[in-house]
Parts: sequence; structure tokens; C-alpha cells
Amino acid sequence: MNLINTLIAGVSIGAIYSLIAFALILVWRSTRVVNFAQAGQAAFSTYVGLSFEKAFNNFWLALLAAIIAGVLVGAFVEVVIVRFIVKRATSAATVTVAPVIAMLGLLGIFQGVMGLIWGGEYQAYPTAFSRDGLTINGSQIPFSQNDLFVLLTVVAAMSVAALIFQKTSLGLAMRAAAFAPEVTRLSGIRVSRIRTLGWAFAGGAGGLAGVLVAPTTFIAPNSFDLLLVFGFTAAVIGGLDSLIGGVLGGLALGIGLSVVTGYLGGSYTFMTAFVLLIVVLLIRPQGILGARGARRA
Amino acid sequence: MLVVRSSHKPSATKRTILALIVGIILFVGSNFIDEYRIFQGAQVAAYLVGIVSIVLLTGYSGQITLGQGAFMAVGSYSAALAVQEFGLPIWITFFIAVLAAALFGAIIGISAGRLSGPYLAGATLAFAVGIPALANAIPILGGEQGLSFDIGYAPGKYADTVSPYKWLFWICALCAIIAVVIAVNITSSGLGRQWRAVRAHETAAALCGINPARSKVMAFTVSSGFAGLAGVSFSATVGLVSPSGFTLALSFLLLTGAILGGISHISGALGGAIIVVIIPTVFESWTEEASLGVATYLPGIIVSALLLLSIALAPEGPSEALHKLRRKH
Amino acid sequence: MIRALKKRILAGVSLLAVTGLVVSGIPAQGAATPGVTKDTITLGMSSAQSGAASPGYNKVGPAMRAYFNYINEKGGVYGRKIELKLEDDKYVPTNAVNKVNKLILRDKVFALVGNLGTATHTAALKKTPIIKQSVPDLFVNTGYSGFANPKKYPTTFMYLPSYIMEAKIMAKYIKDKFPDKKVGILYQDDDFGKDGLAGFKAGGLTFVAGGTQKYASLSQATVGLTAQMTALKSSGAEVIILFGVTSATAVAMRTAAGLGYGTTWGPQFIMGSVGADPTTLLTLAGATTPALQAATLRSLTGALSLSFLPAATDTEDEYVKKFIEINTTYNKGVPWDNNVLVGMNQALLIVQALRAAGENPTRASLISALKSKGGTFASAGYSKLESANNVGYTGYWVGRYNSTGVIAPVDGGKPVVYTTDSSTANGDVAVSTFTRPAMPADGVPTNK
Amino acid sequence: MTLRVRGLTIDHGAIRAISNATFNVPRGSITAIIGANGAGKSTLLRTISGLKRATTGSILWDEISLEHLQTEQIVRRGIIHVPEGRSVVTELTVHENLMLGGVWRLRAQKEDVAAAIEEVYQLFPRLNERKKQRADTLSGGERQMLAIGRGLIARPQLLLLDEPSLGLAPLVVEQIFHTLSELQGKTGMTILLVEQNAMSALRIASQGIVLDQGRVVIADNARAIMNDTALRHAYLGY
Repeated sequence: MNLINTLIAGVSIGAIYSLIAFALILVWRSTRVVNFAQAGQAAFSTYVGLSFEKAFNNFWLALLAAIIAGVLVGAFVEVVIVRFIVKRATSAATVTVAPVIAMLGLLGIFQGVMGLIWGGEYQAYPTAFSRDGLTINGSQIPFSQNDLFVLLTVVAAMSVAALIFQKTSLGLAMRAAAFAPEVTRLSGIRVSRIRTLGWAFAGGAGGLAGVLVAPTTFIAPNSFDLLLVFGFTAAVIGGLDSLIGGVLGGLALGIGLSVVTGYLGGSYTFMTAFVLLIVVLLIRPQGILGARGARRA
Repeated sequence: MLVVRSSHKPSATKRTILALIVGIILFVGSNFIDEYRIFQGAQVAAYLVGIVSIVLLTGYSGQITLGQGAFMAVGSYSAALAVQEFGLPIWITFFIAVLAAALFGAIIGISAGRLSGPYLAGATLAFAVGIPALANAIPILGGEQGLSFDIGYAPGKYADTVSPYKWLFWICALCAIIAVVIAVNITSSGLGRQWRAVRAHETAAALCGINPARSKVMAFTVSSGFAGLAGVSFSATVGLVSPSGFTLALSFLLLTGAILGGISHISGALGGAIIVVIIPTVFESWTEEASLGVATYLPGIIVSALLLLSIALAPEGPSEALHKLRRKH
Repeated sequence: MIRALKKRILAGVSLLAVTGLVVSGIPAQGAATPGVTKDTITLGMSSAQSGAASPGYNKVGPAMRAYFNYINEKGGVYGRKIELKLEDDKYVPTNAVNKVNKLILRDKVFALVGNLGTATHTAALKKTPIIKQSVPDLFVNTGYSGFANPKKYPTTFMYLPSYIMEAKIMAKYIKDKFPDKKVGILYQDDDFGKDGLAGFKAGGLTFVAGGTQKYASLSQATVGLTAQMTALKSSGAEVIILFGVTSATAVAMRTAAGLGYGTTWGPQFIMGSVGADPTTLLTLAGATTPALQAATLRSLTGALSLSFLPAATDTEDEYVKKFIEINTTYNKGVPWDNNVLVGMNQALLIVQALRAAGENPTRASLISALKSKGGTFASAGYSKLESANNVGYTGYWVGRYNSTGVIAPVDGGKPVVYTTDSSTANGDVAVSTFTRPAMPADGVPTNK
Repeated sequence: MTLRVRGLTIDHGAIRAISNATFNVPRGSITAIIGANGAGKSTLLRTISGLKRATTGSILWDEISLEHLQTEQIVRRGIIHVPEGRSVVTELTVHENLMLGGVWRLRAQKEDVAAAIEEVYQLFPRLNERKKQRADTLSGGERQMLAIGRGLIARPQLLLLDEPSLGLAPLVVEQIFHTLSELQGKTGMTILLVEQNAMSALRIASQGIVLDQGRVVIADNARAIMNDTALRHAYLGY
């Protein structure tokens, strides 16, 4: 029973890792950049949501605002900064290093701006549903209505994304652009726009993840940094190129960490994530579902 | 690309003399500066060593690291443990820090040598988060409060006349000077040339008989040793070794300093260290009467914006860009 | 080559070291009292204005400043206006060293006041010239008993009753009111928590197997306390002590709610005074809607906590009444709560200490005045201030959260104040006979 | 609708890939550009399709100059480039690859895209058999068919084909070239074919252009080039 409880407890946080992994993978596929600024973008979007929450006292409006803010910020970052950086970094020595550092700079700017606007103190974010554990057969489990809401929302968001990717021509263009940008351009598709869209989608996913996770972590300018580390780990576990892999990686990580925390204690959480990441990178570099030979990007 | 341009840099002897002169200037100069500046000087020296470690790894060997703070932590904890558990004298612990961090770097380097770009960045990022958190899990490391690491006072009868800040500054500056001299010697040696060759073109370097994997692991090891020294200097300035001293923010700050100073040359490290220590201070004094928020966040924004700009305008670092400019004209 | 080089450097540097030691043997110049001018007295404070531990505590500094502004308006201290330099150390020890160094060395403050945190201040005492320059270090906002050690820290004065005192009083209360119940504890894994454990031990309180849980001080917001609270629940503890900062209490209570607290699980929670401010807890619970607010209040209702100050909602209290007035005028936009009360009360004590230090205060005169007269200062505290031994307040009363989030005395009526000392040799706790001095007229001290 | 290239110069950094090239590709022709490896053939096609920018010179199609248009705009003018290396999206299925070729006009001409895909399946029945398979499961020849098929979905007026024979078995090459020739006869489109395999290319081409070290050395009737032994020895190596 205890093991089952621990597993259940990991599902909803795993869903959030999946969402972050999804955002990172989307950006990676479109631009070959790991967006380390995603933590800042997500926090920024969540703050926008919190402002709406405070002004209108409506969770759903705030959620919508956070997602829209995420989309806009994502698109903005791609159009104004990333495009320029990617174009400039051409030599072998800089092409891999420059985007990473640029994203860190961006993260710093985001965090500073958030501090200026909203202050540095930890703020609570409300939930839409009760956080009391559900009762099943008279015993309470560590899974609340709100956890269920998080899980269902992530599943819904992923289903919509899957639908877009698999069934629409936009999705086709996005998949094609991810793997063969030149062929896609030669097919008459504006790849630069597809890129912007990828960043925008990722930004929206980040905003959604932020609002879903903020009630459990509080919100502060840097409160999503660790979420990013976990999201990245999840993405790598799944293989940075595979959206489904990232989603599964997130769930696996969430459940795995929950088990470790439950049985060994909270101090081992980060260490476990780190060891897991290194082991996956070394033993199966392409991730669980990733394509071969992708690791040395 | 493999033909690395012949260096017209001064020889090892000349460099040593130069370092001695710098040392004398700092030494004498430290008597005419107020204590807070001296304290900041010690911080600059500690950051300088940390930035040198990044320049070696990222600038010369081309391996990116977001987790240099973790190696610093390894060095610092080793030093503090050596004092606490074995009662070793402080000066020996500096060597222990270097060795422990280098050993650790070698182990990590063997795994990291297979990674590049964003994967390496992500792995070192997780490392930066994981290592300090581990300190909370191992009781002997003293949890969040950490371990004491006190370099104490100047020896003998000078204990009363030499202020602890001056003593601190001297030790940190000495470490920094030694570190820079050794780093410059490494980079102008065959080892440094190997690293740059691998960075420029791995396959081509391999065809020239360089083992890229070994070269990368070596760079990781050496860089980690420097990081260990940086960690122990840094811990000396605050008197303790604790997880909160080695945050992600520290790792990012060092990388920022390395980039802003110019990642491709050791000489940039000093500028980088000064920037990351001084900019926040300058802003604090400017915004004295303004709200606390501006003083807290504006320096971060400015430094990050500079980072972004320098990457956008000169992806290879300002010094490399200048060099290119010179070649053009 | 490198080895040869090293040898040369070492030789050169040792030579340098000798010269330098000679050169630096010049004595430091004496000067007027730092931080005191004809018109001003500058004080410094390093506290958590942002970061994980900041909620609640970040209101203390501004509240102090507000009270100082009030006094400045009323003529200051012997004509000198009080200025407070407030630094944000984020509750991180390495930052605290930086900030306190800045305050002493660059800003040259006259005294430090109200610095927050055990780990942070331990680091500051070790690596800044507080002791060497005899900087008065008044009313450290922590209950770590180790600071009340005039031999080691001659200039450091505590504010809170020590955690040992608090734990001893809690232990006595639990043994009296909940005999034979299984007791569990969640504590912060540093000197703060260890001090508390020592006090519980002295008070003879034993914990149920598996009922001793800890958390790392900056981790609770990111990792959560699920593992700890689950363990406490399965240990079968019927009385659970939360001995941590406010954000940890918030996370713990929320986690408890998730585990069925209030419905299927009904332990008695007792919160340490440090982590029990109701308004901060409400804010941290994210209670933006009335419904959520009510739910949070429900989970708090019935929990016990300790305090040495009047409840912030006790508007009948003369101190509270005046402080609310000052807060309204001089601390605009900040809602009145317990944290503001703490800040104002500290500021009131500081003003009296500065007055007692004389018309031409020096660091030494401030310290000796506080030592000799601190016990007579007027303040809102219900227990005595033992400044003679660098100790802060010396007692607590036990209260229970009612359904409006206010801590009211458990037995109704006037609070019963228990007093003890920081000795870990015994658990002796007595009911205090201390009578609180009256509020100075208009809240402006006139003491000498 | 003739493709006119005038004084075109293209640089790769410090290296001159194409130097002052001038030639015409008449409407409805199959024109083969031949030359040794590194002669600048692929660069020429990449510049026509807008993937690369010319240093100087002009490219006119239907009296519209192409050299400042984006690739997507050039595609919309009926110029489709099938780059070398059997360029398909290996992560997509055969059918999706074909769809990709029509995404840009899907909204306006949905039915025609479907029809075009159907025509490609008739042209290359093996693609029809494998339409649900991922492109990385195809053989080399099938991938080349898919790459060309993807180009045909746009109903090109000018098809730029880069080394369709590269690395394929002679029989497969024969089949592909035969199909191309037939297709050209049916639709009347213009094909600009870049080949190292000069004989096969010239056999179906009406016109040949020989590039040597970035320069156009000959632009003539395909048959004439084939019959000019001296020229073959000098530039084509047989």
C-alpha cells in the first residue's frame, strides 16, 4: 500500500516534468537549442497569471493569461534573440557553446526583470481544486483533486499537441522542419515561422506547467530553476528528439524521484536525478526513444 | 586550423618575474586601501581562480560547464573535512582541495568526455544542483549550516597587527597569482595546443595523433583542480563551507565572468572577476536611496544583458573578436 | 618547468610576505565613533528580504524603519535622526558575511540591529569584525542560545527567548496537558533545531519511534515535506511539534492536509514561535479566495503556538494600539500583522538603548547601558528582557489558533507566561511574575 | 518562360564557386549541367532555389528576377529543387513526405494536391506499396523516387534535380531517368538536371552545359556534346 501511495504521489509531479520536457524538446527540435531560459519564461508567465489571479480572482482566467503570456514570450525570444544568436554562431567551437550561454544570459535577464516587477519574496499560487488527498475505500491516498486536475490537464494538453502534430499540415510542417529544415524550406514552407511557432508552443507549455506547479513550489523569480533541471533530465531520458519520449521520461522521473524521496529521504532527490541523467547519457545516449547518433549535436 | 599561431608571449621566466611584480604591487598596495575594498579584493581573487578554471575548460578545450560551483564545493568540503576530521594545518588543505577536485574532475571528465554541447551543459547543470544537495544528505558534511573553514589570523606576533582582511587578501591573491601563472604556462604548452586543436576540429586533431577523448578528460581534470582552489579561496572569504555557498547562481556567475572577460584567453579572467564582483557593488552605491529591489536585481539584469550582447556580437569572446578585427585591417 | 616555477614563486612570495608584514605594522588610526554624526545615527540590518525564508520576516526591517521615522519626526534621539541600512542576505550564510562586512566596513554603521537567522549570523560573527571592532549587535532575531555568550560574543544581544527556553516550556506544557500521548517533531536541521532538541531533552520530553524528522533549512519550498510528514503520520504521533521557519510550517500544514489532517487524521499540532505567524501562513497558503482562506484557517484552527508578545489582533493592548497607529502613518501599504509588531517592538527597545547610551553615544556606552538598564526598558513583551546576560526575552505564553487565525491564550483571559532559562541541565519552568512596564507616553521613550 | 542566368558569380567565403556564368534554360527542355566533382553544379542549383545568395549577377524566370526572393517565394513561382542525397524526411512516412510537398498550397488547392499525390503513386507504384512506411525504411532508389515525387506535388514548371543517380544501381538510374523523360514529355515542364553521370544525363537531355571550376565552358545541344570526342576527353574524362 505504501509503495502504491508513493507511486501515485509521483504521477502528478511527473506530469509537470513531462510538460517542461515537452517544451524543451519542442524548442530543441525546431532550433537545436536547449532553452535553459525556459525556467525564466515559465516563471514570468506564471507571475502574469498570478497578477490576473489577484486582479480578477479567477483561476481559469489566470491560467489562460499565463498560457498566452508564455506563447508571446516564447515567440518574442525566438524572433528577437535566438534567431540572431543562431545566425552569428557559425564556427565549430562556438556553435554549441554560444546558444547555451545566450540562454543563460536570457535567464538572468528574466529573473532580474521579474524581481523588479514582482519582488523576490516567495508568493503562493492558489489551486483550482482541493489539495486534500482523495479517499478511496475509506483510506486516504496522497493524490488530491488538484493532482487529478494537473494530470488530466497535462494529458489533455499533450493530446491536443499530439493531434496537431499528427493530424494537421502545421504539425507535419513542424515535424519535417525539426528533422530536415532544408527539405522543408524547399517544399515551400516558411521554416523561420515554424521555428517561431515551436518556441511559442513551448512557451505556452511552460506557462501551463508553471501555473500547475506553482501551488506546490511557491513562485519566486528563480523557483523554477530546479524544475528546469528535472525537465531537462526527463527530456534526455526520453531522447531530446522524441516528444513521446520526453513525456514518458517525465513520468518515469516523477515516479522514480517520489520513490527515492519516500524511502531514502528528500536529501537524495537531486542526487538521484543527477545520477539518472549521467547513467542515461552514458549507457543509452540516444535516450529511451531517441534517434541514434543524435547526442553529439 | 590546426596550425596554432606561434605565440610571441613571454617565456616562463619572464612570466614569473611579472607575477612577482604584480604580487609586490598588490602586497604593498593592500596597505593603502580600506578594509572593505581589501575584502572585495579577496573575493575578486577567489572568483578569478574560478573563472580561470572555466576559461581552461570552455575556452581552450571547448567543453562547456554550467556546474563549476560543484567542483568548487568538492574542493572546499575536502579542505574543511581535512581540518575538522584530521586536524591538518590550513595551508595543506589548499593542496588537498586541488587534488580532491581534480580527482573528481577526472572521474566526471571520463563520463563527460563523451558528451558535447547541450548534453554536457545539462549534465554539468544537474551536477551543480546535485552536489550541494548531497551535502545535506551526508551528516558529516554538516547539513545546510555546513562546516567551518577558518584561515584565522596572520602567524605569530603579526596576528594583532595584520588585519584579518589583509591576511585573507594576501592568501587569496597568492593563490590567484600562482593559479594564473600555472594556467598561462599550461595554455602555452603542448597540452594547451592539444586542447585548442581538439576544440577547433576534433577529427582533424585525431588525425594528427592527438587522442581527443584523453585530451578532454585531461582538460576536465586540470580545470577541476583550479576550481577546487577557487572553492577553498572562496570558502576562506566567508569562513565556512555550506551548500548555500555553491548555488547554481555561483556557477552561472563564474561562467558569466569568463564570457565577459573573454573566454578564449586567460588574460580575460581578471576582467571577468572584477566585473562580477564590482558591478553589483557599484549599483548598490548608485541606488542607495532607491528601493532595495533595484539594487538587488538591476546588477543581475545588466550583467546578463552584457552576457547576451557579448555572445550575440562576438560569439568567440571579445578578445577573439578584436583579434579578428586586427587581422582584417 | 612548472615545479621550478613554483619554487621560484614561493621563494619570491615568502620574501614579499616578510616585507609586507613589516610595512603593514603601521597601527590603525583611531577615529570618532563610526556611524554617529552631529545629526544622525546609522544602524545596519541584514535580513532575508527575498528568498525561501523571507515571507513574514521581510516585514520586520521596514517596520523598524517606520518606527525610527516616527521617532525622527518627534525629534530623534537627542536630536540625532536614526537611519537604518537594510541589506538582503536571502537567509544565506555566505551572503550574510558579505552584507554585514559591507555594513560595518563600508557603510560604517554604529550598530547592527535585528539581524535574522542562526546560521547566517553565526557566519557573520565568524567572518566580520563584529567582535574585533566591538560593534553592538542588538536583538539578533533568533533564539539560538549560543549567541547569549558574553565571553565569546561580548557585543551580541538576543531578542527572542532562546530555543532551549521555548522547548523547555513546550515540553512542560505537553507533559502537563497531553500526558501519555505520543509526540513527534519536525525540526530545521541546523543549530536552530538542535538547540530545540536539547531543550526538549532537558524538559524530559521523549519522541515516538520514527517521530523525529528534519528538513534542510532552504529546501522546503522546492522539495516539499511529503516524506517527513508521511513518516510522522505513520509513526502514530498524536502531538506533533513543528519547530521551523514559517515557510516550513506552511508547507508542513499543507502536506498534512493532503495526508488527511482535519478529516481522517487528527494530531495536535504545536508550532514554535518562529514559524507561527498567522498572516504569513495565510499568505503562504495562497488563500486568495474567501473559500481557500476559510479552508486554510480551518487547518490552522486548534493548533497551538507560543508567543511572548501580545497577539497582533489584541487592539486593546496599549502597545499594539500605538504601533498600529504608527504603522498606518509611517509604513504605508503594509498590512498590520505580527511581523510588523516584532519590528516595531525591536525598534522601541533600540531607541531606549540608544537613549541610555547617553548624549554622546559610543559603541562601548551602548553596550554597557543595555547591559545595566535593558531589563527596565518598556516593551510589549510579556516576559522579562535579560540583557544583563545578553539574553533576550525569557518566557512564553501558550496560545491556540481560533477560527479567525488569531492566537488566543489557551485558558482564555490573560495569557499565562511561563519562564525558564537556557540551562540544559534541568527542565525547570515556572509561571512568570513579571509585570510589563507601561508604554511611554505617545510611544516616545524618554528614558535616560 | 525561360530561365536566364546572366553573369552569375557565387562565393563560398573566400572560395569562388561559380564565376560569371551566363546561360539559358529554354522552356520545356531538359537541360543537363555536367562537370566534375566540385565544379560548382550544386551551388548553382542552391542559388537558383534561394538557399544561397549570389555575389553578383542575375537569375530571371519568366522575366522575374529570383536572386532576392526567399526559397518559399521561389517555390510558389513553380521552381522546385530536389537536392542531392535522396533528400527525404526520414522520420516521416512516405505519404507524409509527399504531403509535405503540397502543404504550402493545401489551403487553396487541396484537391489538386491529392490528385498530384495520386499521380506520383501511379508514376512510382513502389511508393504506393510503402506509403505508410517511414522513409528511412526505403531503399536508395525508392528514396530518390520519393524525393522527386515530393517535388512533383508542387506541379513544378521548373524542376531542379541534383544528382538523382548518385549511388544508385545502373538499372535504377535507368528507370528513374526514363520516368523523368516520359514525365517531361507529358507535362511539358522544364527540367534542369545536375549530373556527374554525364552520359545518362545527356541521353535524355536536349541541351547540355559543361561547368569546369566554376566556369561555363560549353553550352550546346546535348547530342553535339556527346559526339564531341575532344570535349569529352577534356572535361568529362571519357
